[in-house]
Amino acid sequence: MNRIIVDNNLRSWLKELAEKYTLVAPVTSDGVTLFKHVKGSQVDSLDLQYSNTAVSPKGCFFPLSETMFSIGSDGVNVIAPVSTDREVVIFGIHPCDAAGIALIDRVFLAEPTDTHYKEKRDRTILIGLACNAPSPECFCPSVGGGPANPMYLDILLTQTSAGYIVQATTGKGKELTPAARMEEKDIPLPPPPHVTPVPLEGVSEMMRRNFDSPYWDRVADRCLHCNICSYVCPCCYCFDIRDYMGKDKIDRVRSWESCQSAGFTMIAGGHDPRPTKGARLRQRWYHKLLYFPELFGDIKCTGCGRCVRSCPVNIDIREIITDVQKLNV
Amino acid sequence: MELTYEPRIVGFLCNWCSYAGADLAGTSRTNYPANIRIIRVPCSGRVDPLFIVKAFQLGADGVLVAGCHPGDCHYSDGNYHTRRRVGLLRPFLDYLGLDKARLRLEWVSASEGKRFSEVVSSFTDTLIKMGPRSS
Amino acid sequence: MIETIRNKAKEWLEKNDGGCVIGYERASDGMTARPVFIYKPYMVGSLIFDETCVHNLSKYLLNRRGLKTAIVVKPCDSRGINLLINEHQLDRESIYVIGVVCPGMKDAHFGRIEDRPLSKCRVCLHHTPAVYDVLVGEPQPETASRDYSDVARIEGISIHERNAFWKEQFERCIRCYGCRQVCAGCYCQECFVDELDPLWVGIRSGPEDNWIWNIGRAFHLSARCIGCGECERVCPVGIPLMLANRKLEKESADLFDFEPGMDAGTAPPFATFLKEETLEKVE
Amino acid sequence: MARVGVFICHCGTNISGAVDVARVVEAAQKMPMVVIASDNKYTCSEPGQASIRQAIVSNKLNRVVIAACSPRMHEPTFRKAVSAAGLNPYLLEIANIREQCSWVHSHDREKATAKAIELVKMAVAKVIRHEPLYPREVPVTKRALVIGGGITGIQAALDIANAGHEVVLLEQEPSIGGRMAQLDKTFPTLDCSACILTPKMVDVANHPKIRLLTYAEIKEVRGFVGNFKVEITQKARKVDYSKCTGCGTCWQKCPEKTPSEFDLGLGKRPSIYIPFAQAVPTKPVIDTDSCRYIKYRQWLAAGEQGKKPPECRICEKICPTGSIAWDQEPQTITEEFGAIVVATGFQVYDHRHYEEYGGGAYPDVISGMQLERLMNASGPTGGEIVRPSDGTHPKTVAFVCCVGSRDQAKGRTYCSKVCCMYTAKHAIMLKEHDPDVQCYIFYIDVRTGGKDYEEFYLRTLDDAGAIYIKGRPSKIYRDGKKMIVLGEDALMGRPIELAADLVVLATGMEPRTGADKLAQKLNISYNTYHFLVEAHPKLRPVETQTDGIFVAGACVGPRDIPESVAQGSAAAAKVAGLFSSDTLVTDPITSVVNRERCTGCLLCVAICPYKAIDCETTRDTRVVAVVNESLCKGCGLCVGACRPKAIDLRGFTSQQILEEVNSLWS
Repeated sequence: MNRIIVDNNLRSWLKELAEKYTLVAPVTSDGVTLFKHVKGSQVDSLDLQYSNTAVSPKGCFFPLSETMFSIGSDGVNVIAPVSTDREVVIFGIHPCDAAGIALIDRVFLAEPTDTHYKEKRDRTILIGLACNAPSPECFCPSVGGGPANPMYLDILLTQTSAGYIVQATTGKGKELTPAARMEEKDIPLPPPPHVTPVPLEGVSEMMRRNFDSPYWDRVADRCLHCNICSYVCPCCYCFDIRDYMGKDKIDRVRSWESCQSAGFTMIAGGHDPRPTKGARLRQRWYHKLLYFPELFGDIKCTGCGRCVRSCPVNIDIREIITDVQKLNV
Repeated sequence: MELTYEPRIVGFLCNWCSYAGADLAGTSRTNYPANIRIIRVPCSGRVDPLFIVKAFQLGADGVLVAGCHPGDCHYSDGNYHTRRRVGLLRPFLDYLGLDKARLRLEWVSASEGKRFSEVVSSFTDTLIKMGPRSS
Repeated sequence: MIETIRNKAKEWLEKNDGGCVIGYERASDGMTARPVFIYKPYMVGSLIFDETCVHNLSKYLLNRRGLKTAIVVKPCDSRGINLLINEHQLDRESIYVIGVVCPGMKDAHFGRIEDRPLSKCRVCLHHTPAVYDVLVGEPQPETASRDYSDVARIEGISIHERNAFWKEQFERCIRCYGCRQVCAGCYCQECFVDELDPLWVGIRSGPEDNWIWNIGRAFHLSARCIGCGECERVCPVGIPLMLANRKLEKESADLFDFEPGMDAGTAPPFATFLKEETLEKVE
Repeated sequence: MARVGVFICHCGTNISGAVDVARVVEAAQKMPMVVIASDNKYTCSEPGQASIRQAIVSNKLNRVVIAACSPRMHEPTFRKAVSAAGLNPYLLEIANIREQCSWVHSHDREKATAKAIELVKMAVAKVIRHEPLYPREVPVTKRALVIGGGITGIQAALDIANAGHEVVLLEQEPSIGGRMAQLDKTFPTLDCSACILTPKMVDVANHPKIRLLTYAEIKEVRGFVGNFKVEITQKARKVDYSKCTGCGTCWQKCPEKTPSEFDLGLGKRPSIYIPFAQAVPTKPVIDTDSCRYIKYRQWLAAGEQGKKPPECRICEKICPTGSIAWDQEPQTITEEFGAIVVATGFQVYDHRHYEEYGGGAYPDVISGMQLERLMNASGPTGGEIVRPSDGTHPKTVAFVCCVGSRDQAKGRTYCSKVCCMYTAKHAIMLKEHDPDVQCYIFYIDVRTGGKDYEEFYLRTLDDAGAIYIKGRPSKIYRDGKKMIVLGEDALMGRPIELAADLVVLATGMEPRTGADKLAQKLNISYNTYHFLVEAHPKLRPVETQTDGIFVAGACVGPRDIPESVAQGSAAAAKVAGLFSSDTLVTDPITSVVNRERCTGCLLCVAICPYKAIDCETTRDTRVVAVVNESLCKGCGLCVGACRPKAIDLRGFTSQQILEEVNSLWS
């Protein structure tokens, strides 16, 4: 037996949530789907059949830009940023993106905790939507996930012909489930859609052995060193910090940065330990496929396919993984 | 429209003609609205178009770029280049939704103190009539 | 056509040891194209050319300054070469240009090819490369009439609507600088947006910061944008950047009678002036 | 860390009458990095300056803001004051709260005060970013180049040389003397032109400080004031001047005759020639266009195509010193100078442009300058005034004024200034030569601005009986032996038809052909007519926008002889002034290139009005721009154009200007 919520009820529930919470959901405009703050009145027009958003929802916890604190121009007064007084509900997040958040959690929630991240994380509830239309470039099962994987979510909704099956996995999730709007039905979870696997066995070891391979320079030939892959990625979390003079105060601002941009590793005195295109490109793959696994055990990738889709010059992580495994040491 | 609305104008004035013209407006005690803040530059050609964009970004209601009359540039060619840069920036900003009336390019010579005050008065007037910038 | 490109590339590589051919190969989706760098004559077999070769490869020449390089270019891309020679970034002698007469590209994205022309191709005027050492295909007549209906549509709405329109577009910007990185005209050692002191923009993202970044980017390309449309193609959040660039293109054609990249010698509008010209002044 | 002192001036009541100075002081004290803010009754007074000096020392100030009158007024004064306290004088910024605040907002104390506070804030924001600047000293090469060997250049060269400096006098023709050498008499005194000019030419030739370079042209000019490097092309004379004594045998024996430029085609000269008898140097050149042997050699070189020219070589055979040098080629001479005087003068407007007057078509329609040659005793007719067509003596002579002057239809709107006077002179001279001559003068206005000029003009009417007819003739045509001048007497309002024996067109002045090209090499301006442009038409009449380059005489605009001579002397005085010190101090407010940021697009090189930017290659083989600080005038045009922000202007850096803007919203 599964608990089912039909579309009408789902939407009225969401409207109710929008009253109490800041509701974030995928919204398509100008042909681009992005997670955006939605009002109750927008709920009816939400498209729940979307494939992955252009940019992952990591910005809900780790914003593109955030003021960490401000100092009054007298140099004494420290002003903490005003955070939202409402809890946030992210609705419609796919399991791969939830997995991305879980990966960032390992870094930002480990001691010493990143308080800015933690605050937002603690006040957010994730209502997932099982992915029923994975793109050809998706490979979530190969990295330990799956299109209908309820892990890392508070609630997962899986679409069936009779409505959405509701699975609440956490206490927060169970508390939030709208009992009155659901009914128990003997409808089984549908089998997850097929996703083409990417063989990952031994990839970390092959990476370890091929640091000096000319392969990286050849891939970097076509790399433009834009930051698109890192910015759309659900689990890239690099940032930079700068101070901004504001009206009667100075803001310390943190913004996304990418290991791909020239000067990312520039240090005082002008030395850059990763001066070449190849070295910068290599860094991203080593972080994902070797350094992160060494530290945390898992590959830093959720198989969401965004970088594959967005890369202007078709640098394809699946191809990299396959190629690396074929490299001669 | 708020009656108390006081537009803020940033003026980039070339040292040899327009800044001297503004000084002459003072010497001849020609009153004009106190809405302009003048930045002295050696030549209107020193004005990087990004200065103008930056002023608007910060919240300027109007930007005035003033230089010598064509042919009279202290550095012979500077204002011709300014004319091209501002001439292209104006329609572009307008296209992006920043009314071109908010960016003025004027030629004010060192002897045109009265004209300088008229330029500032009419610019201020225009901006008051337009009201605050829509954000 | 593909065979000609491969043959020319092979011939050239055989004569130019240590050189590199920049062209297109099949992408990992099996249907679209991606840039390829070929260093050995036997590798030319992977070269392709079809309606999915949307990329402007001329940007890559900046990574190969002074090195012998052959490059496959469409007409719009070829203007990038002229632009870069005009701005003293490249020397013509070290580049072998395989110019391809362009049939117009399809709106191709990873994994899908839409059955419609790429937006830049709908308004394209030049179908034969502006510079080439070897021309692949028969020269095609130019399209005589300029089509700026896209720009005119924005010009036609009210100033408040324009403001709202662009505000919405720029607010989406995630400041990944994909548009900059792909642009053949963007080659500053350090972009103004990255400069710390003075802080023109900085790393902060937000409506005002995104506004000045996007204006600064576009204006730095005024009378320089060659219309290859790459910025718009790569933008991960779909900002219609060419709509901004094309306004500047239109204005600089009207005001200065100048079309960037058509040759390598003409002084660009900001390098020169006419004493008698009158550009629209305050009314 | 900047320690800023802000000093606010009351200027009596000039400022405090409209601005609440106390509030400005109070606000300034709270501004970032401001250590002290105070006010003064009169900051520019000695006690005012003393208090600033004292405050600098006692508060260890390293930046100073003075809020007072316009920096155009007292910036030099306050820089000195700051400097006297041991600070670099460029660590000062002035907030203009008088001319641009109190004097223009006197009706609203509140707004004036608020504005004054912001102006101070902007100045503080800017001054924090000031860097110490140091004027540079460059050595001066005390050697002058005078371009043009007419009367103006001769005068300039003599005056500079007499002041004790070396001069190179450059002339493109084979002899110095210029247009004045072609004149017969000069108005209003009727001195013989040659009699007053040739002694000066000889002085030039004999002056130990003057080196004469005739038959030479400017090839390239580089460098800057005090340090010009000039490449000069010495054209091939085909005569070795180190051997030639100027005996004259060659030009007397040369069998080839070709129209004389000096006599404006009215006479002939040999192929090896001096332009006129009193030429300096009195050594000939071979005209390679007409010389028979040169043609023969060309014929040989071209593979003996066509008719064989005579081999000639007579000059070579008879030259007693063996000076003929057929293989002589043009040579490039490089010289260094500290100053350049441009005195390239004028040429006579080509009357062939007036087809309606038959200019060039009818032999008896001649220019004023041609008449000078006909009158001149050493001219083609030995001073006998005859009709070029048949050699008869003209009795009725018509003059047409303003030919190539004041004529919009011919694109010549300016007045050539001398034609009215030389026409009057011609009328007097004709009458003196032949009392039977009757002169008719068609004029628009008679302009006689000059000492004794009007009196001279009156002699034309009273003594010479010339008849002045107001109006520009519409057409001149030939009828038998007569030239018919059709016109209208504008005063009488009736048509006129005059049958004349000779028509003299009073042609105006225009700059020498190539004046524009020369100006481009020198990087000085010229107007639409190619007259050179002076730095200021009234106050800096012989200077140009390029330091160290001076202009004089008719290359700047129509001038008569006294004016040209005065300008030659004026330019010489400027040169002598420049040479009075061993070094030049240059303004430190110049552009400077950040080589790391520079992309080498060289847009700055293209737009610099002073050619002050060049490029060079860095050690990592990048091409970058480099500023010649001695040429840079600090306009900042390059900075406004630089996309990578790789070039900046000292004293007006982008940081500073942005801080000024930022301060308004922070």
